[in-house]
Amino acid sequence: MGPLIPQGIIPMGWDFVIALLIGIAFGFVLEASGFSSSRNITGVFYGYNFVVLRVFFTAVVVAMIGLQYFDYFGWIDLNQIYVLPTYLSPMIVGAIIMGVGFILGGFCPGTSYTAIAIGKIDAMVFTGGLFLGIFLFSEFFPFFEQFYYSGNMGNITIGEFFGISNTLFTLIFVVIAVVAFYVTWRIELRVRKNMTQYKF
Amino acid sequence: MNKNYIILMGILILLAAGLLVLPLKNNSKQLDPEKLMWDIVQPTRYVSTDEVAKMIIERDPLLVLVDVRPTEDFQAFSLPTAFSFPVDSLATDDAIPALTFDKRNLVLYSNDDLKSDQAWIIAKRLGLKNIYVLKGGLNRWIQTIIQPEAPAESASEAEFNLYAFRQGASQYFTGGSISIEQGPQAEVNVSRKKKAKAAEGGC
Amino acid sequence: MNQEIDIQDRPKYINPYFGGVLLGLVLLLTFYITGRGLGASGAVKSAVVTTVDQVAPEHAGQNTYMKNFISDDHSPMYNWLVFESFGIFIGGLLSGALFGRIKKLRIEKSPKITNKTRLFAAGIGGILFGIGSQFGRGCSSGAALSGTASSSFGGLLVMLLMFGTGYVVAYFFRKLWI
Amino acid sequence: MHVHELNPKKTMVTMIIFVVVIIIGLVTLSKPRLNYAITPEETVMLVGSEEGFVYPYELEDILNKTIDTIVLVDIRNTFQFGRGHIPGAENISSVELISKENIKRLEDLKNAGQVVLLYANNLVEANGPYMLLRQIGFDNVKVLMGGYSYYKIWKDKLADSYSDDSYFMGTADYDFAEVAKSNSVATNGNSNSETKAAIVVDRKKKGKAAEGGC
Repeated sequence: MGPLIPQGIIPMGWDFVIALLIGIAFGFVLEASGFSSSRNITGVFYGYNFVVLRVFFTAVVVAMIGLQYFDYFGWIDLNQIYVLPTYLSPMIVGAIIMGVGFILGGFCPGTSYTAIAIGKIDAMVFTGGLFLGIFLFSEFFPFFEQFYYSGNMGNITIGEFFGISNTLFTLIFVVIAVVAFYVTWRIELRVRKNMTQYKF
Repeated sequence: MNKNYIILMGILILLAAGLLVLPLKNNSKQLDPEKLMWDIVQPTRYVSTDEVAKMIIERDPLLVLVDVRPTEDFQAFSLPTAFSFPVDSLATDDAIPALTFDKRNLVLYSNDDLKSDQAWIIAKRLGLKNIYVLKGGLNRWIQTIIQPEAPAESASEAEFNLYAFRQGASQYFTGGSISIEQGPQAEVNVSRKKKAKAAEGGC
Repeated sequence: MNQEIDIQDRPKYINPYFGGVLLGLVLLLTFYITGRGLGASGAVKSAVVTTVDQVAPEHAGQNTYMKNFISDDHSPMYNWLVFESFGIFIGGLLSGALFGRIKKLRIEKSPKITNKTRLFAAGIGGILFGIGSQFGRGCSSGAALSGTASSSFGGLLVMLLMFGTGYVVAYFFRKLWI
Repeated sequence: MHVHELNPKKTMVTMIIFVVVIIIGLVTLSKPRLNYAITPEETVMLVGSEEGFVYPYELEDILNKTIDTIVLVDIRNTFQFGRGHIPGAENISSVELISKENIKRLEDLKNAGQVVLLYANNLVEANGPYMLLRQIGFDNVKVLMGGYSYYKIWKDKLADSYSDDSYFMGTADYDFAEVAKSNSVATNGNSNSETKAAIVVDRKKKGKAAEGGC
């Protein structure tokens, strides 16, 4: 029966109301998990706070498992789910640029909105930077238009890429996540011993 | 470490492993055989030649005529606006997208009921909706629309009205509107819907 | 630092795994209702396109990238992601109010750097993120989180490379944070 | 230092709710009672081959009990069946054809090596149920061409129907292109015979009685 809106079960007019409600839930969870603090977020790179990894991996794992069960039960049609298309080389470049931006800015777009909500000036500057960055990208788009569309692999799934079933990949991913949870917990304990407290 | 964490992680791994042991699911969107049988025994899939003639004359935008006869037959003669889709094409992967029209009514026809009925059953099984069969096919089309038989004098007024309509339709399909009659293939300008488009996302 | 006061003062965040499960369920619900995942940078893109379209409509129409997002019948701001991002902001407000984290405007940084440095880094980071998110077809929520959850290979790729790069360059920017 | 709540109690509760939802899903998962045994592609081939069609003249042998591996099944409703049917036929109306008991019966017949010959008033009426049974794996099912209405006319001279072909379906009765071109309004009603003469019917060759597919 799902997804509800593409199937026409919920009329299109509700689209934006639902977007707002989902956004509120998303923002609430982000803020409540501590993503409104850039020092909290970047802790994942220095080993003193792995909250990003924990929240992120748990969320991916829960959603991944849920989607596949729901598909199995016939509650949701995976064929109608938007699978992000893969453009190999632009995505590699983009991810690397984002990685550097992540370390410098200490936010990602979603978390910066919640940080603005609780009054962080750095988050406002970050969002301003985002605006400028996308503007620059559009302005200079003709120079790398060809690159932008290169390496198109279509809506390929992880399972298709590695030649395994998506369910098997889910299991592998869960195991990796659990191992990561354990390892980062040990690391965090060790790093925090040698660290001074920091203000938020 | 809190033992609840161990339980949590255990649950996650179990859930993921559970996905693997689930029996293979019939992943297709094919119609359940029981429902298909239910549809088969209903006569509701048939539309009469008169209805179709009326729809063609009124240029009903919801009508999509599908000729399931072999291509040669289609080229020799076809109903106005029809497009050719031989029964064999149902075996290809393109069948579903090619026959998916948003909220429009597909009417299959062949020489009589048999081939169109068979195509209907397969299309229905493939999960297509809003498909119908032209009752009596082209044979009845000729009998009723192109060469209508005058009712007996004792016939009811309704029958005479029908006959009058058929005579008009006959005129329309043979003499009155050669432009339509002669260029059906050229007019196959059916706006086809692409495969159910996945919702677009983006960040 | 007085340990006692520190415990009183410090913000209480929810258990990260709890946050993760909730976020996963929100994401699942989003997929269930809308058929697509969450996103955030798309709203800024809409804002950029709208601004350029307002200031210099001809220029926006000529730009090969921006014209993809301009349509005649409605403003680019009339977009799912814009509403969703506004929701993220409200959600942040709600949570901040609930846990008492909404305070006067402030800058969060390592004590080793000045406010200026922090803001400069945040701005550069934002610019880089903006550019990167366009190449990557989404940011951390759109590509990495939703993409990976829907088993998209691109999503996994962006997630791994983004965090991987973070680790590689983290050493050079350590002063910003610790 | 930012501190998160360490007690995973709430996490456990949410997780258990999630698991319960999945268990509910598993429990309520409805399994279809019947499954397709052949693919749509194979069905298209089946439709093209017409190997499951039985000619009326082959009934002669069946009714004479020369061939005893065939069970005749009348899939019309009981009322029509009561008004007349082919001798020896049993009545399973098409609506009940795939009920639990009848599927069981069909399976027993299949295991016993019996061929089930369906018929209704005409071929088209029986063709749907025939195709469905074929698709769910009953490859011992066949269908009678012409149906009961044809049988009723020819029942005393079934063997003679070998030379008749009015029960054939799927063929064109007219040369459509010709008929469509002729301005038939003036000649309507009586011109049938004329145009009919011009038909070139490409018709399937009948098999010989001996290899009639039984």
